[in-house]
Amino acid sequence: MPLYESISSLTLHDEKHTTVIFDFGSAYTKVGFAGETGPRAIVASVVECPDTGNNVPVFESSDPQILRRRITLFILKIYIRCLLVNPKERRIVVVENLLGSSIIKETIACVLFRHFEMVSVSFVPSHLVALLTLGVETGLVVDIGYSEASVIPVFGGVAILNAWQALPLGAKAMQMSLKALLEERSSVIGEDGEATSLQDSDLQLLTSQRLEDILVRCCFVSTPERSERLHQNKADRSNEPPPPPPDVLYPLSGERTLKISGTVREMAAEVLFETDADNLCLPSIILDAINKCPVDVRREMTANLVVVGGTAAMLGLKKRLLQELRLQSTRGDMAPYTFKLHKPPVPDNCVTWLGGCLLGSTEAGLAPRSVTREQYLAACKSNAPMPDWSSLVYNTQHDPRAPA
Amino acid sequence: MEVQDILYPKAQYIETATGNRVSRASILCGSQHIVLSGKVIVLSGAIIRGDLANVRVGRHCFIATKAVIRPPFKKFSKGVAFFPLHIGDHVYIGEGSVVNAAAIGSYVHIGKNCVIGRRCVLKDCCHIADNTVLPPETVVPPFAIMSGSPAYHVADLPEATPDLMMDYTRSLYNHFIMVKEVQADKNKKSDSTAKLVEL
Amino acid sequence: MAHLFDANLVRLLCSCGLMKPITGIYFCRHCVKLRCSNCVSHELDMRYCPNCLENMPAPEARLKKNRCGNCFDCPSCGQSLSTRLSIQSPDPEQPSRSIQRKLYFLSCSGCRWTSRDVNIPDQTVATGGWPEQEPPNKERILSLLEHYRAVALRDKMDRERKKQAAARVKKSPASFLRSGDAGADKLSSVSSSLASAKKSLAAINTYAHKGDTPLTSQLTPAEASEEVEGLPDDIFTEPVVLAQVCSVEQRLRSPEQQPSQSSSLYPLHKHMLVKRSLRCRHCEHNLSKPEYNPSSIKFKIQLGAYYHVPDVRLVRPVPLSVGQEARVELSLCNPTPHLMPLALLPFLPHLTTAHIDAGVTASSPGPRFIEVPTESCLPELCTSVTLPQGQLLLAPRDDTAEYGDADAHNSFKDDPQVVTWRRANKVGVTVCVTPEAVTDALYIGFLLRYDYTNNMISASSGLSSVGPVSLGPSADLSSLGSGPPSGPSSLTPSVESRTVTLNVPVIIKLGAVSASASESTA
Amino acid sequence: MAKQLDPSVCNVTVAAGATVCLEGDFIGEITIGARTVVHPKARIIAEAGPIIIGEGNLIEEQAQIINRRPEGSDDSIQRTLNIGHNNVFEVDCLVEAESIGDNNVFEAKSRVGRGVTVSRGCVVGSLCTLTCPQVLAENSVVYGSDHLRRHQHERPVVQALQLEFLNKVLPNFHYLVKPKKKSAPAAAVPSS
Repeated sequence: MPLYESISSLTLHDEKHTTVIFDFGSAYTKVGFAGETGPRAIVASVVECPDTGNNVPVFESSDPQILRRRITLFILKIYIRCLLVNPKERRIVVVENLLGSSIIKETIACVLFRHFEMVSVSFVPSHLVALLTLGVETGLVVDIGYSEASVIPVFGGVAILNAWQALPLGAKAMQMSLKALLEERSSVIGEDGEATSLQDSDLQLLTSQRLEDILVRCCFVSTPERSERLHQNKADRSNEPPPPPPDVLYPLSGERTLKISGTVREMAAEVLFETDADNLCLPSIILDAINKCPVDVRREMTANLVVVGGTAAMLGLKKRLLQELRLQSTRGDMAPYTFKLHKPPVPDNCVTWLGGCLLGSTEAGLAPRSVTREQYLAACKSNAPMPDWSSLVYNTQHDPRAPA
Repeated sequence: MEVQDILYPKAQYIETATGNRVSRASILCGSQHIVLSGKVIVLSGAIIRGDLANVRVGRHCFIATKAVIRPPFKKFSKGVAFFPLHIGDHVYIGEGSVVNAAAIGSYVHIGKNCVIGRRCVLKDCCHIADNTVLPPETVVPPFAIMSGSPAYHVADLPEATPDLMMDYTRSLYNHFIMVKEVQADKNKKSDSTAKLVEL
Repeated sequence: MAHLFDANLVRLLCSCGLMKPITGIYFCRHCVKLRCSNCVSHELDMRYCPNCLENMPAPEARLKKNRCGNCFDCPSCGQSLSTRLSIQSPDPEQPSRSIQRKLYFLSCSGCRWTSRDVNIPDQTVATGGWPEQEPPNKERILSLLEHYRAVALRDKMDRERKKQAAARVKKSPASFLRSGDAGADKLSSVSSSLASAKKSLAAINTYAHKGDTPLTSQLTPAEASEEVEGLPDDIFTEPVVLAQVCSVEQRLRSPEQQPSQSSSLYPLHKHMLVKRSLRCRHCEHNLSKPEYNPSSIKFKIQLGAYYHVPDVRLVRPVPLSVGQEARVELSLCNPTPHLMPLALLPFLPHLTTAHIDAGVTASSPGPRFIEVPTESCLPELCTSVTLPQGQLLLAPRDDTAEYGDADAHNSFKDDPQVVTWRRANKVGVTVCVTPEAVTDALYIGFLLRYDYTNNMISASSGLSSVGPVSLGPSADLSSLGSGPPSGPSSLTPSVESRTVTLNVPVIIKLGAVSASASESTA
Repeated sequence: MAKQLDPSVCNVTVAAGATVCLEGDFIGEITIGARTVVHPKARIIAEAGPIIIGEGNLIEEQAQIINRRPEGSDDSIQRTLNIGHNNVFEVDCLVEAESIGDNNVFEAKSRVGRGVTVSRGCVVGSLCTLTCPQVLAENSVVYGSDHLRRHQHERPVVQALQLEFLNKVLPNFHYLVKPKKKSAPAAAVPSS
């Protein structure tokens, strides 16, 4: 026994130096250690609800108490199942979306400091750190996640915040669209071998995970030309649609097989490119963000597009995005730009995590950006909230009327 | 919730000197190779395959209806063999579960309709949820709750599990009450909710 | 065991305000308080492989990224892979291979995946030797890491220099976000005030900084390209074979590779599990400490509430209907080896909160003690509950009772109004409940007041060298003045053990209440 | 002593070298090939026509092989369920398939419904249900609660050694259905 104890106490001391990097996402959370080349685990952001035993999304609650309880459970689960290190007395980097909810941020800070007694926590903005993975300092960062797509231009390592754009376009929107399309255009083969339209019981089988799986394995983002023709056909059936890609037989259960029609496969992702009531879509908000940048940086922005986030990995999405950007920029009164896309060194859903990791690996770079436990507790006593980038109190010293 | 009474008619069960209560409608193949260590309950329709290899079941175990206990089979470079199957104490094996394990520790709870693959090793204190499939040669560590098909380690059991299991299997035995028998009435409470064992 | 199935029926209110089943609660004998996983600190004791059940020392675990060196998981379904032997017969065409060779490959018994499926060559030894997969772009990421370390170091040196020079540059409002700029901001961040430390939140420019110190590492920035990989040409004509495309789960199992085709799946080293011990945050004593051996189910320290707090259970499900009195039978079980006087008191919210607050002030906070926020998650409780009046005695737990035919009936003079049955260390009591409205789940609550004999040199827990118990105010009866006269007996200190009176709030979920029955019978 | 099957209920033809335990349910025209082993408590029900079981099959206890008549169909239509060689029917599986080729494995508690044609080298995993009419491609594996499919490179191995072992052991413990001498039906006593 003494042997074990001496070993563990020795290493625990050593381990304290390893910073833990969290990248909380609304669908998946990426966790790992500083100094490593990729996250240790990508886990679904769900916890078991102690009352019902069902898995519930961690971050989808507005009640701060429930939110805190879920986040506590979630972080504990990550520590004991994925990281396997003592949670206490550690430095933490949390990659945050600058446009994220401040309640979630406050709660994460509270849980990390109070429940897990962390030494210090640094919140780093995801769009900025994404550029670190490329070694560049200027770029237009488009983060397409589960619930929303957000665009923030970064110039010389500084976010041009007044040019931010966001739309609720992401995997969630695609899943909704896919579900509607399946209901409308696909059939289910039952035990008798007959194909019928989807029943209520089939729709219940189409859970979020199942829709995600169909999107990832069967669907893709079509080309602009085909999409154009599909839309024409939708508006007027006399227009010939392009020949559809092959159907896919997808087993829903042992009894029922879903026949996903080829059109559904290529239409599901169209929701990202269809303009909404305000005439906005994914390419248009990117162009808007560019237009909101100062004139002299726009060219740099278009030549340094960075698309990150789990949804960006969808088959054909990046290509289509570039094509649409080129197409739409010529339509408007924009000057002709060359659009260039960066290719990060890790899969799209880990880019922001790696950015946080690169920052977290530099003790010296991290220290001035962290909040220590003492600072946090002192701030709590004086009822000061966690610093928020959007609050001018933390961003300006001289001119409180500075543009937000 | 406390364990509810289960009543059984005496004629349907054999009670051994060590307190085992074995349904006459259960199938114990090769009974000379089966050891029930005492206070074991085997319900109707359960099958124990002692003909393939030795089966040893510890004290205070409960084998529900239609469960199949079957020593696992292993192929060697020269020939084949069925391995003996050892089950620890205070083990509950749920209805319709198929157990092909090599060893089952003590305080193990196996739910309904599970499939425990060939040569699995279930350590002490683990819980297999209903409708779980453990693929062959899986090792289940102590205090794990396995669930799903194929099974994943979904959660952990509380520290008090050995005592909870002990209490549970003992209550099962104490609430497994023989009817139409004078001596059994001593323990029996007047209880209208008790149900008769399906035979 | 009953608690494992319907764990949420009977719950105790922990001192932090959360409701947990008794198996999820710990009893700190030093603070004399209930604790739960929410309000204790978790410590990882040791890591082990769930397949081979071998301990792995921490430095090795860190080196191997918490994965077992010998055991593998199936990349297709996540189950354990087993090593299979195949004997290669002498090949008549290749005379050099004239003897039999033993070859090993990995195979999954769940989904029948084998290492041969993805063309991993068979190995000649049973364990080890499997080729490892390197993350793509590893060199690039390592050089990025290297680079930013150098940049940060330079930054720090610059800052030190600036600090000495005490140069103060006023910032223009336009660059308000650019806090990484050398000057005022950097300075104030050193002053470690919370607000100013966070000014650099919105901008990260370790890279952009024009430093005075020459940089030791040079990094070529990534080049953007005009072309990206589009759709494969055959996507509009070739059917999708689902078995060849990886599911999300399969991709996320290896975060660094995220294979999209099942032909690039690669065996994964088995992830470790941990044994953890729990420690009370207030007094820093262990509440649970497992033994080191991975297959052991024993604990060196085990202060679960199950061993110290009377176990309350519902005896059987009760049908409930509005306006009709239902008799809910409960069983109470004494887990301790001491005689236990006990009473059920009405659940009074203010008393309960007093109980919690008392705990907060009572414990003397250690030097780095941080209070966990108090939770409140009480459901609405049924108000018309008639609890059994008076005090009852629970016989001590006797492990030998099973073997003898102990007739405990005579030794207790029970009030039949209170005790419906008695068996060994258990008694049955009846609570009358009159539901008032239709609901999916009716909750009742009461305060369990009992005398607990705190025996610090108890052999069973393995605690032999701990100091005397400090009684917090919450353990003091006088703070609960509104208790009924039939309250428990006074403190009876003894030489080796002390008896304290404790109040444990219990919440029971009774189930759904139906509507009509009352009207039809009334 | 001579326990035998009831000839009024079933007509079981057992080839020499097969081991068929008597304790079980046999109904209708059943032919069992050489080296096939049927454990006690199996159920083979040839309701809608004969069941012809090939060589080297392993049928474990509680396994059910049923040639079921679709509900409401004409009694006169006969359908033969052909089962190839070297298949394994594990404990408590329920197989009502259209036809079964060779070298398939039906794992414990799997269910294969009518209208499913099982080709060769397929594995239906534990607790999997396949009732949607389809043809299982060669060497396909169905596993897990999501009924995921895989294609395996090698067929499941033949259980020849296990069959050999069971051939030796089972007669020591169980009454067997005797191989038919010429065409004389086996004398019988109802199975328990």
